[in-house]
Amino acid sequence: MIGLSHYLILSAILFSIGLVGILRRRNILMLLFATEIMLNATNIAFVAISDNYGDLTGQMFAFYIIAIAASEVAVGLGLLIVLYKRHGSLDLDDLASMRG
Amino acid sequence: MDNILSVLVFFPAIAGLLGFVVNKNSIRTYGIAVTVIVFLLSLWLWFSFDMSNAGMQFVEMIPLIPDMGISYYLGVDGISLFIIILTTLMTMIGMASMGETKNIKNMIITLLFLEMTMIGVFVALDAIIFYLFWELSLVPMLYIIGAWGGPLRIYASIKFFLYTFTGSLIMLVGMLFVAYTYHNVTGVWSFAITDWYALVLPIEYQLWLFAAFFIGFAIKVPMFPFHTWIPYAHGQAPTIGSVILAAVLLKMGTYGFVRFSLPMFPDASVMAITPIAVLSLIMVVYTAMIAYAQKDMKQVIAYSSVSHMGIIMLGLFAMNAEGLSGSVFQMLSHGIVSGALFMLVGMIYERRHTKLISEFGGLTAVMPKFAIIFGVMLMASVGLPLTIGFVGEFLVLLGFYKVSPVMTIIAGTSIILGAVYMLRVMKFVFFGPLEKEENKKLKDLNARETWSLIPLVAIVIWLGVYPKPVLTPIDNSVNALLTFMDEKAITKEAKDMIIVAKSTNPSKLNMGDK
Amino acid sequence: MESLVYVALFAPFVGSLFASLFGMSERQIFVGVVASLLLFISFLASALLAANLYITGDVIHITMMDWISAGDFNVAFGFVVDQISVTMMTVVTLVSTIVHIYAIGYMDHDKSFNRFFSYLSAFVFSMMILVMSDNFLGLFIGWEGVGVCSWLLVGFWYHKPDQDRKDNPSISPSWAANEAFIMNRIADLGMLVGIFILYWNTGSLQYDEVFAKLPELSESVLVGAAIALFIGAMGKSAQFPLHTWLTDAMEGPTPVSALIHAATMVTAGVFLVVRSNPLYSMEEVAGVSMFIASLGTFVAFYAASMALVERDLKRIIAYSTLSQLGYMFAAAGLGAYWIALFHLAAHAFFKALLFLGGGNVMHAMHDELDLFKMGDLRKKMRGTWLYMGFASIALVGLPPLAGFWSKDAIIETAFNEHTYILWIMLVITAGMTAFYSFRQVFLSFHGEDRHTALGFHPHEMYKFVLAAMFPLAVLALITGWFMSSYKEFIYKIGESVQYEMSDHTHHLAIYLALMVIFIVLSSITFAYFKYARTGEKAWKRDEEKEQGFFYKLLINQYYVPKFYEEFITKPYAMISEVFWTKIDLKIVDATVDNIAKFFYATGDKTRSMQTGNLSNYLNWMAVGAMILLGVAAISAMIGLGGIDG
Amino acid sequence: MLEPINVSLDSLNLITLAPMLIAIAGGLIILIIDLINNKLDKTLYVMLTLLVLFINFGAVLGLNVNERGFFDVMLIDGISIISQLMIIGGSMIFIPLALTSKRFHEYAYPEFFALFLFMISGFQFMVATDNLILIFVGLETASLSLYTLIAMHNRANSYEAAVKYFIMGALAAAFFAMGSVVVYALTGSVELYKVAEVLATRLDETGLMVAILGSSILLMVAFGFKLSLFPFHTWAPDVYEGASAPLAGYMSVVPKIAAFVVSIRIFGMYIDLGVEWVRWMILILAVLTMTLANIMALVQDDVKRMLAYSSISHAGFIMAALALDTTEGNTSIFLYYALFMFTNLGAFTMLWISRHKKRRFNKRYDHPYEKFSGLIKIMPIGAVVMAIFMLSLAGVPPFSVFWGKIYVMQAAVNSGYIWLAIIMGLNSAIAAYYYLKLIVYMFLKEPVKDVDTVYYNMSKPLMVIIGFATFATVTAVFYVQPLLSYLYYMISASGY
Repeated sequence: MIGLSHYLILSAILFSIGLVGILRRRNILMLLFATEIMLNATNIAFVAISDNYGDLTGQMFAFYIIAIAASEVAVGLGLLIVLYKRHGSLDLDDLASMRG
Repeated sequence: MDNILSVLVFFPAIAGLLGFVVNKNSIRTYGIAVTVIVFLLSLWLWFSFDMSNAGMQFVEMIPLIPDMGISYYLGVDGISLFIIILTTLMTMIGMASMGETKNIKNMIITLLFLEMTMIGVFVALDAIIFYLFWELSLVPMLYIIGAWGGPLRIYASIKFFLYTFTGSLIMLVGMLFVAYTYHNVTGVWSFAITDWYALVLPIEYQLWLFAAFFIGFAIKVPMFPFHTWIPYAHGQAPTIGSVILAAVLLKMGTYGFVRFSLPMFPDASVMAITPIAVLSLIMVVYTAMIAYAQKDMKQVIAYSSVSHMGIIMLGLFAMNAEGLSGSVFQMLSHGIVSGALFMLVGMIYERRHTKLISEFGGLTAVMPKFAIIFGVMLMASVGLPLTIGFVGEFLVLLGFYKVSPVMTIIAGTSIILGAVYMLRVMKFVFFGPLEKEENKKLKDLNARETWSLIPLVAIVIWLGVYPKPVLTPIDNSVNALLTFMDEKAITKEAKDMIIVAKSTNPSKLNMGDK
Repeated sequence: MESLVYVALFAPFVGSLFASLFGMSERQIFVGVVASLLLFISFLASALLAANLYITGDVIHITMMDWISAGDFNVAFGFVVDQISVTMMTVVTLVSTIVHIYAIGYMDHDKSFNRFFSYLSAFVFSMMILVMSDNFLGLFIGWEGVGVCSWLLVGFWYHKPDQDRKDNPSISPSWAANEAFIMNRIADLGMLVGIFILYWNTGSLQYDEVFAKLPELSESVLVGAAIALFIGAMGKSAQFPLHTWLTDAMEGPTPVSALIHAATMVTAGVFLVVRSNPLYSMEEVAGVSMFIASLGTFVAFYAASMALVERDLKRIIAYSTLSQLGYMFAAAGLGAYWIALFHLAAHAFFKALLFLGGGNVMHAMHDELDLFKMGDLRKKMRGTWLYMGFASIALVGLPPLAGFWSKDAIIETAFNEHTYILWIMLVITAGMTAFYSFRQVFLSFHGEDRHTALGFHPHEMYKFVLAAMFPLAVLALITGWFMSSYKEFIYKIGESVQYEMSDHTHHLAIYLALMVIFIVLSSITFAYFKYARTGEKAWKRDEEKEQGFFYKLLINQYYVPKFYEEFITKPYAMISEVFWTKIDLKIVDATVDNIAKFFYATGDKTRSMQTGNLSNYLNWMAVGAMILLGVAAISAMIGLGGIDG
Repeated sequence: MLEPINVSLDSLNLITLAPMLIAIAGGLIILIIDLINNKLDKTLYVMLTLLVLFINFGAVLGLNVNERGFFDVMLIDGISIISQLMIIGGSMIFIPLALTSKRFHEYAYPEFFALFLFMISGFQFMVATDNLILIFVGLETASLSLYTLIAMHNRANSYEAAVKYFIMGALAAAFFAMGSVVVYALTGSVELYKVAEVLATRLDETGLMVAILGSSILLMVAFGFKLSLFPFHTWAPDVYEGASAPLAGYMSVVPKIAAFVVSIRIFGMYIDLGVEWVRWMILILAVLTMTLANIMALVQDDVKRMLAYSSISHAGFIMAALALDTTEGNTSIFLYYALFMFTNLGAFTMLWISRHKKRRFNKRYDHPYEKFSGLIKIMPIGAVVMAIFMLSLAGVPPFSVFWGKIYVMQAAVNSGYIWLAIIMGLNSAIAAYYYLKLIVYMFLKEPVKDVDTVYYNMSKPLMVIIGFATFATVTAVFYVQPLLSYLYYMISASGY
């Protein structure tokens, strides 16, 4: 039987995967995906907990997160396109003109 | 005119603002006129001052931020009265004698603002207002040192600013804590110093607070080992900067001790006598020796300043009227004498563009007037009787002898060491053969220079021969202070140490009006 | 009478101010004349006061105005004219007047003529304050005032360059002036401490009030005050070890040496001890008094020994001054205050005369002072020769001149007190005094003419100058005759100054005196044979002898100045330099700067976390989360956290 | 049987939503106008925005204290009102800065103004609710708009800045979401007042502490990022540098006010519950932030970057007040920001007027210190004004920030955190150095080159703004009292 804890563990694993992705990846696009994974991990947790409590708030939150994730992608991709046009690369290491 | 103090504080500042309009060619006259007016106002203050009243006079009080207990609260007593007059006098004379021509307009305006802040410090009776003027006074000084100074001027000015600023922030925390304690006891927020006087603090609090205020004041005085900013500040500052710095700004530190530390923390003050005396002795002896090793005339006077401030510090902690009155008097004397000495060095610097002792020799032959005035100031500086320098120094040593004979003897070496370094300067600058070609063509003091110095010479002798008009009001307030401290002290040691003069008339005394 | 006090006091001051008005202008004879006249007025006033006091016995005590008052401390400008002060006033104004007149001639060619009179009169004014004040602090004003005037006058020829100690033991006038001032300051500190002790224990500084309370004070206080005040006296009266400045002070113009460094200022120390006689005659401070007497005797001997080999005319006289001051202290220390004071007065007259004579020689020899370059001057300077010879006879103590009476009384006192060691030393010193005094007279005025060969053409001093010196000669002769009436005069002060020889001593006195006279005469004879003869047997300089140990020791003043230089002056300069460059700059200041630099360097290090690379930034966020976890865990564990309920 | 949904309009209390709706409507109107005529000048849009903000301001003023609305999601308490007022006030100072004498890329687009208004509504939502969902929505709305606004500056650095900010913001958003999950899992609610109630009853459970630990750390990361606390501050210097000067000044004040309000609501709740470690976490972060940011600011070569670090340090300063969790502490946050706002915006505006199209002084920086060398000779009044701003930032009385500073320090002392007050004092001293450095350059050094072009970007509206900021900075002492009593009243009324 798949219980609440399974969902939560799955969520935690997904969150960690996303986090590791954020920390290790060098391509900005991949970073964007990694944050999406993390947001989705929270979605799973919200929905599972919501189901557990029999309360709709969690699911509402999940919907909002989905919506926000979508707009985030929209803005993010827009930024990345411009950046790519300018720099010709999406490598993180090329993006360090400001430092110190 | 009840609001004369506000007028004194803000008149220079407003005049400074209006000064932006005045044409560059006429600004010097404008500046002198303004400072003369301020000086006359301060004299008026003196004449309308009630000599028999030891408490605060001309009190003004306007609440500014009642929720925090901050108010615009001014007043003078016998101690601050003369420091204010000293401030206005030295600003006026410094301005009149100023030989600076570069950016003269900025200089004059800055000086006028500086005068406001200095007077503000001495009339403020609200801790925050005091702090406000205290900090604000750093800014014009920073500009004066930094813009008209020598090659290391930027380093010197930043060092001056940051050092004092750091110390005063610790002091600010102390002030906030006092206010908090006051609030705990009375339920009212107040930063009024006279309110704080009423606060009896436990010993532990007193010690910590004393330490916090000490850091703020000691850096300003400057006490050993916080004194190292001053050789740079003096060494780099233009003449007018050094004059004001030595004459007035350093007094803020010692004044702070009188205004805050002593009456607020009598027990801690008594406990601190020995440590402070040791530091003062180091100041007296060690900096006097350093002064002897200097190659630059101005540095000699700068270090001698520190040495003399050691004597003042010693007097403050003598805990008897002789020492304390002497100390306050010595503040005035040091202000006038070191101010004049810096002016003199500045005058020679303007002629030769060097202050190195080795560059001179035999100047008496070409500049007799200069040599005479320098000689008078030198003698006042080494504390010759019948000059202003003797009265304070003698009273301080006399007063401190009651506390510790041995320490007094060590401090007394200042009359020897002072003579040693000052006479060395005199000998190598003014005596001996006139050898250097450049020196042979030096011109003696011109009329402007002479007439700006003569009032100082006159004061040096007048107050040396007849210090009473100044000493009596100081003594009244000091007696009131000591009586108050004695009553307020909670430990027996403190009560034993604080000596109230037998001649004190209790009916005349009141600390503050509230 | 009160106005006379003010006249006596302020006439010199007016003279000084008057002269200073012309301080920067050309030489004006009338400046000297006016100053001298004013001094003469002061002298007349003093003399009238003395006469009045002698006749009526009324001590005049006036308070001019308040000076310093703070707390319970209260000191006014008050003046007292009693037997002690009036003695000093008369002596001071008299000698000063003569020296002033003398100086008109002596400083004739100096372009700073006016300035000189300004200083000299200022000195007299300070000296008058010193002797007339009715309290210790007023005395201290004068004390310091004469110090400053001495500084100004010793360094009068400030433009002379520094020389090596081998060429000129005093280095330069300005150096000597500074040395004098600083050494006096060391002693002044002692004096101040004495004042502090007296104030805090008696609550006053006025003589009568202080002395009235002395019996109530504890022994330690009395001894402390006595020692401290005596330290002050040691400096002003150049007692060992603070004596080196006096000989160096001979760099000043000769009238200055005559007035300040022989007749008046240097006796201020003796005056102080005499003035404080109620203190020094307390039984509790007998030890201190004994020490004063011993030190005085030692200095008398010590200074005389150095004079034996000295070649410099003025320095010889300076040593003799030092030696005579020793005599005075010996008398004062033994309790014979009035004898000390009497010797002080007598000494003032003959020593001033001697110095002024020396000034004439110097003037004639164009400032050359080396005795070895003189000889046989009496033919060209007969008047001076007579004066100096006369003064020397007074100095060595031959009857009936002044020196005999006063000095013999001191030697007698030493005998009377059964301090035979002191007595023997004082007697020997008397012999030495006779030798060096006449060595100097014979070397300069007798023997072979050594100066003409060196191109000197000496000439006698102006007539009016010689005339002005005449009163001094008279006084040197007659002062001693009034010893007993002076005794009667001063005894009125009170018991503490009274001193009588025991009957035993009284009987022996004549023999003791004869013995001293014999020793003195034989010394003079010895000096005559050694230095005064001409022709074959004329004195020749013996270079070999000058290499001897004792000779070198004496000529180098027992190496004391050298010692001061090596062990005080130089180390002081060195330590000062170390304090400045090593401690102040390298430690104290560097600490402050290093704190600032530390923050700056930390900033530089920390900023490297700001790599600009987004990946690092994201890692920092993760690190931050870990830090938070750590903080939370630790604070929960150490009990800061948890639930406070 | 399903009950018919019956919502009474009165219970919705729509007035609570009015301010945000006004802002959104304003943004939409701007977009519509642009659709109709795309040749209109930026001045129109600036004034339109300003008008919208005025109406918005009025709407906020009209709100009653302590009301809930819109299904109890909206919470109009004291701090939400004052923070909204401050947000709008800051925005009103900011928006006229578009009226420079030179043309800049972003202001040519009406979208800029629309996005700006949307962002404001986002901030308003953040502060006017205690529902985590709405906080999240507001936060993201505002952030996404802000990323775009930064990027619109249209320089290589701005893109870099926007991307950095964006990615880190996305990560922070994920942390916030995860934190909310934990809170929700713990209490079954995302409404903070309910969360507090539930937690209060279950505080003795050990397992609960672990969960609280998790949630507080996750949320702290998210807000640490928003408030630029060490070590989450790394974006700030780069973003401030990349953004245009006014926007950087704006970012150092307005978003932080919003984030502080949320922080007060969340972390204040934890501290109120007695979870002491949260207090310690905040204190340590605050101390680290103010100190490290200060010493990093010491070594900067660029004034704007220095101001960025200084803003971080000021945020750390304020964060410490939050940890006190007293009414005074919370009041001091708002007082400080109210006073800081004028000075800081003024300082950034001074940079803005000296902004060149090309970098003339340094290849790397727009505003190196050298640029301000001898400014007193070139434009004396400008130099004096800038010096006043710097002194104010350094905490020299009587300028505005000083009063904020002593109030914060007094609050710390009153709560017994004297060591904190001393650290604050010492930090102010360190900070004085870098502010002074600029003053030294302006007053004590000689001009280097291109002297005539320093006030390149000057225009009348900018002068008005600077004049206003200067006036507010200098005369602070006279309005601190009314401001303080208003803030104190509002905050104590809302129970913080």
